[in-house]
Amino acid sequence: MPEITVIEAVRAALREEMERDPTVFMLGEDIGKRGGVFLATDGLIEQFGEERVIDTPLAEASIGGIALGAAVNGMRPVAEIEFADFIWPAVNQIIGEAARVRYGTHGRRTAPLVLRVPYGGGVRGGLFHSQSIEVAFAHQPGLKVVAPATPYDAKGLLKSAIRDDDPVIFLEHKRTYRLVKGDVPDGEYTVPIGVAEVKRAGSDVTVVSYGLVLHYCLEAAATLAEEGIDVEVVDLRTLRPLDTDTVLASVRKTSKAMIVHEDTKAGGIGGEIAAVIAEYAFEDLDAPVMRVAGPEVPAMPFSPLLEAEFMPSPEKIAAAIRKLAAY
Amino acid sequence: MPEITVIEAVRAALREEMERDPTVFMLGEDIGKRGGVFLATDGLIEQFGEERVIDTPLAEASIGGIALGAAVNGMRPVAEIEFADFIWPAVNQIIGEAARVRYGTHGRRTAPLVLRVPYGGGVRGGLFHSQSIEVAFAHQPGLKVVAPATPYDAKGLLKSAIRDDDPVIFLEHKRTYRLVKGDVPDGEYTVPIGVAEVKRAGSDVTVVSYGLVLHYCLEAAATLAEEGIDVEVVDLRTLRPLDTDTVLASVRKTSKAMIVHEDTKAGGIGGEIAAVIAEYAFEDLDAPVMRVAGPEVPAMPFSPLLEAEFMPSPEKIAAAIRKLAAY
Amino acid sequence: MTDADLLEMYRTMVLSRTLDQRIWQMNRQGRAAIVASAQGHEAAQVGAIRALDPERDRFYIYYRELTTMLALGITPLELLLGFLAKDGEPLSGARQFPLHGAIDRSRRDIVSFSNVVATQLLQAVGVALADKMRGEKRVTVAYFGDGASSMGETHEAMNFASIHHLPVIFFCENNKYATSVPLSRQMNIESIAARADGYGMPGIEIDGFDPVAVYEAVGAAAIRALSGDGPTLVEAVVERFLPHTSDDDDTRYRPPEELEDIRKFDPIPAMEKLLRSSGALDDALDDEIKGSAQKIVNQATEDAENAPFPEPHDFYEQVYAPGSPGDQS
Amino acid sequence: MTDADLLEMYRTMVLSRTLDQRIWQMNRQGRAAIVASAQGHEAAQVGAIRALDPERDRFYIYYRELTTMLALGITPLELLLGFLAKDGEPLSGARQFPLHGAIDRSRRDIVSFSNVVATQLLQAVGVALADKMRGEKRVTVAYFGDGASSMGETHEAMNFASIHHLPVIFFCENNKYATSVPLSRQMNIESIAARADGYGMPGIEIDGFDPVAVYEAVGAAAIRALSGDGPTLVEAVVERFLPHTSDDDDTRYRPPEELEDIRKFDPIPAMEKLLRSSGALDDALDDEIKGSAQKIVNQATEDAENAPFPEPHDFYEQVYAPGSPGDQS
Ligand SMILES: Cc1ncc(C[n+]2csc(CCOP(=O)(O)OP(=O)(O)O)c2C)c(N)n1
Ligand SMILES: Cc1ncc(C[n+]2csc(CCOP(=O)(O)OP(=O)(O)O)c2C)c(N)n1
Ligand SMILES: [Mg+2]
Ligand SMILES: [Mg+2]
Repeated sequence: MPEITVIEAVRAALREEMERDPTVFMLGEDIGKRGGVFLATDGLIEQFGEERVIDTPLAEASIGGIALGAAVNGMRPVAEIEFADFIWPAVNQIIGEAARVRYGTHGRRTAPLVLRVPYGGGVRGGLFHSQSIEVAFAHQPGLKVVAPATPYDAKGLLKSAIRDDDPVIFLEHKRTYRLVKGDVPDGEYTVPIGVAEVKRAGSDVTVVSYGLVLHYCLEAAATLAEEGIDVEVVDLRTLRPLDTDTVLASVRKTSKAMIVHEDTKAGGIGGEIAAVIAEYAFEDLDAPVMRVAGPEVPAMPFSPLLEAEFMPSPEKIAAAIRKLAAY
Repeated sequence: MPEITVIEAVRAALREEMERDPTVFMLGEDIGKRGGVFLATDGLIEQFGEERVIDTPLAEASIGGIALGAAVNGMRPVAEIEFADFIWPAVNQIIGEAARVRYGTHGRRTAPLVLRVPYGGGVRGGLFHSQSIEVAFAHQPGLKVVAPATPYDAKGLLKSAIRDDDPVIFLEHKRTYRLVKGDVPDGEYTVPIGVAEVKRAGSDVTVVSYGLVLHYCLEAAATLAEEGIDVEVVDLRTLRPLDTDTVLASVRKTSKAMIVHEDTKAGGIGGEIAAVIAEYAFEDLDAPVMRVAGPEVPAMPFSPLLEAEFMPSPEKIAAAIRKLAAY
Repeated sequence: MTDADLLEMYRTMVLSRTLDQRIWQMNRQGRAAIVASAQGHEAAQVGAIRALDPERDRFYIYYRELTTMLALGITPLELLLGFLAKDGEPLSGARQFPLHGAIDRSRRDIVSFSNVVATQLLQAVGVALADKMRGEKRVTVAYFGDGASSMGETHEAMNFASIHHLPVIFFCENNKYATSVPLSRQMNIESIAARADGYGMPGIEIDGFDPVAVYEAVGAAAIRALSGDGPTLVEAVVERFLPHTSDDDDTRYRPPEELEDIRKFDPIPAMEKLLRSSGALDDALDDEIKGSAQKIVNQATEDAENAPFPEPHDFYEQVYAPGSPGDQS
Repeated sequence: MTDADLLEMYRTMVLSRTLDQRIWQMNRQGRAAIVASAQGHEAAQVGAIRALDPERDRFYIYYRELTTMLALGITPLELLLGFLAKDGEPLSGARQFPLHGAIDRSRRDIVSFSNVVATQLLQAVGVALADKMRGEKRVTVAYFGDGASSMGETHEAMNFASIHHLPVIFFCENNKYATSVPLSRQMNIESIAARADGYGMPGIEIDGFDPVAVYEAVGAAAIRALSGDGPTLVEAVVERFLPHTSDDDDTRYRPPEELEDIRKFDPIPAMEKLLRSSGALDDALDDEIKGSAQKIVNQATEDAENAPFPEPHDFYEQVYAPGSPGDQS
């Protein structure tokens, strides 16, 4: 099994799906000769031509709305939003329209589109190149929202997303693109949407996370193992629909739960997970459900010390788990 | 104290604030001679002229962006989005920009604007005239989000919103406009942003809610009182920043908590409230934290039986409280 | 255009007007929840469809397209089921407002997902892009009002369609009002068609009371689209004879003289006169056309009123694909 | 325009180029995180400011406005502090990318809140609306690139400004690329100025390498704005001499011949030649201008490098108004 990066996994999934299915095509800004600003589509225009790898004008509403129209008309568009921060002009077409097409036509039309969205911080992106935008989408029934953390999951989930018959928001954490490496088999495989995975088994505390900071949770768990605290780390992988079974099974085992995400806390995904635990695992809980998340400021600042202040880190996470374990 | 409706309270607040402060002006679709589709601005163009009551083109991004520009340049715009369902084209300017102006300029510019947003269902509005849109806004630091349920609160909070130095999303539940009546003093008063209110004191169960269904919770509480279940009903009134003190004080007293909202459940505001309770009132809880909320469908259907299936009702709420009380 | 063509257009216009009046009346009686009337738009709508191929082409309509729907073969009963939110409604299972949803594709490609103004334009462009990619020769028509021209998405749709020479007709029914906002507060120009230049496509303004003029303009646009030359903006200038919807009161914002003026010319009697003067229509035929419209609408009304409301048994269906993650049905 | 005016423009252009080269070099050495260069845009930017009043007018810029900033009196040191994200940076307290935030209003009304392309246009229109409501005679200039012309918000901004005759200048620096996407994939027209017609405002395309032509066009637009006649679209055609930003590699998408071609004409040597031929510039003066630019930039570099990064002590400040609900500072 070759070891590759997250961005390589994304690129491989795109290429293989375009080879497999002629209705798959790509649209977005700078995805052609430029190969995408993160090089996710590097080489695709050379292989598939500019008919199937379309450089759009600088217009995100277009990317959302045209992908939607093409999806309704039998294609499987994979659209790229250059940075998650620029997705807002597209939400009218995604949250307002794509999510409701199937329901609002009683199944007479469907929208099998994928919106790939590089998101997240820790990349010196400042206020407008670091955003976490999952909440607005994960709240909308009709959408599926996927957020892989590893190359294996990125490739397998992107293939599932492209083959899915509903609109999928595919969140790629920018900082993982080149940082996170992992084994990925050469052959064909998919990872199912809607299924979380225990990335590390443990008995003392359950930590639920996703994306970049999932890796920080694993780092923290490794540190704490040396201190005798045995942490189970659950990777959500999909944010809608949530795999509450896996989360609850873990909490029932450990009796202590913490949710960790980079996005700001109030109203973040962590609230939903905590609520599910507080409702369905109440009798099993030995301690308050705790959250580690981004601070209540509008976005991540640019200057290095300010950015560090925003980001959850393995140390911050370990400190919080220590407290919970000691409760 | 005269008894008035919610829409009359809104209109009175707008008129009084425009009389008080010449920098307050209004913009939106059909707010001029038409008086707004709900008549919130009825009579204002006659009193203040079309310079201060501006009918915009059909363009929500404009409403958000122009309000923002005017706010940054010393005015206090009060913008109307005709229906919450049409707010998505404006979020780029509101969530992306207005929320970050103060932080991103380190206080060199500010955005004292109000976005009035008629929202919610139960009005035969179908998929695109019934939406609850609070989640995306309540999650964004830099914004304030207000959602009054009564004429008194609507008037007092709208005045506070207009005088506030930060961008405020002011959510008006359409079904309350003419349905809900209440006493409102003639003279000047304001209701503070960020402060919840116990609308009914009780000792057995805490129910946290806001907007239209707050009234359904009160109805359910009245029914249950006859059955010997004493329900405390907390009206959040502000969704950001949350008044967690009032919520927690109530839960510490009753030891049982339920959150009720019309918006769909997964990722709704209820998750955040439940998480706060599960973290900070854990030791006080005698039962799981429960939620009653809209179902996991993309939006509220039009046909009457389908719409009824979506909406929380006093009966559904009472049934859920009965279960919680019996836990 | 033959007399037979003109007569068929006349028949559709009469049927549309008859049905429209019935629906408006039912709303006033509290029997239909909300209605947007097509009265004043009939000539433009019927003329446009005449120039297109209902089986080949794709129709991204908006809420004021009652005549378009009839011209495409959707029946008065089906439409009335929609207005009454009854079971059997063919667009959305009565989940949506009247005229919203989509017709089974096997029958017609008519789509109007949403009430959100102008969203259909970008979607129509995406639809046409897919056709072009597959080499299918079809026209996609994106219908919209003058109000929709102000939306940013409209700009983006026209720009993209023109860059890629897509087979789209942007068909604007300019009735000079976006609800209560007159053209003068919507734009600082006289004609929306003038915007076409800025996208490098042809734009033409025509009298939307003249179905033949509309037919010709749309026909030329269709030829251009099918030849791979790209989109056209067709602006049909019409009048909105009634308030914006049944929830509106146009006397609040339209001066009485204006309200009187706009009713002075009505394309349906005008068409009648034209057909009579050419000898294609006489009293007997006119009576038959009007009488049969009345009969059809009466029967449809009765049937629609007798139909049940849909029960919520399939409430959770079609949120996600059957069997797919998240499916609760 | 006098020789003194031309000389001052030349001085600013030289300073801008010197500083720009330094910043680019610092990025290449890993000392500056991200840089968007103004090289190729200097003449257009300096010409525009020359026609405006820095104290009276309002400037809604975007990220490529290094020369504009210098022409408005922001110092090389201040700008370098921004590029290095250091304490004392005058726009955002180093919370933002270089050139993003706002200058204290008491000094200049320069705003560039965000990296999100085209958002500044609607905001500028709102700013101008406020000025008009208060009867203040000021011009608001909204700067944008060719790429931004595709965004829906740009359409809406121009439309609203024209309806209300607002004192706005839409100043487009068309360098023919939105990152890697050439004009031919952005629009099916040759000139962005041609869109102005569709809004009922004047549009003018000018050579952005000619600062005097830009000065004249912007001057005329300013007179129109101040007279209450409304907005103007000014399109200055320029070249982007360097990749989109320091993160870009333009050889991936620009043919080698093109990359060679665009450097053949450079407005700064051209200006030097012009001034020399009129006798306004000689070797001594030119040496002084270039030498002093070098000295200023060297000193600023040293000072900026020695400045500390801001500590997070005020991290929670300015989320909300001090003392207001939600304030955590
Ligand atoms: C994005 C959006 N904003 C506002 C509305 C509310 N609304 C519905 S129809 C309408 C006016 C539309 O005018 P126009 O496009 O001219 O069509 P017409 O009704 O005149 O045929 C408005 C403002 C909406 N549906 N969508
Ligand atoms: C809404 C939005 N989409 C995408 C981007 C990413 N992006 C930044 S600059 C740019 C190109 C802008 O081109 P143009 O407007 O021509 O300005 P130029 O850089 O050429 O001066 C893109 C695509 C963005 N910042 N905002
Ligand atoms: Mg209209
Ligand atoms: Mg450019």
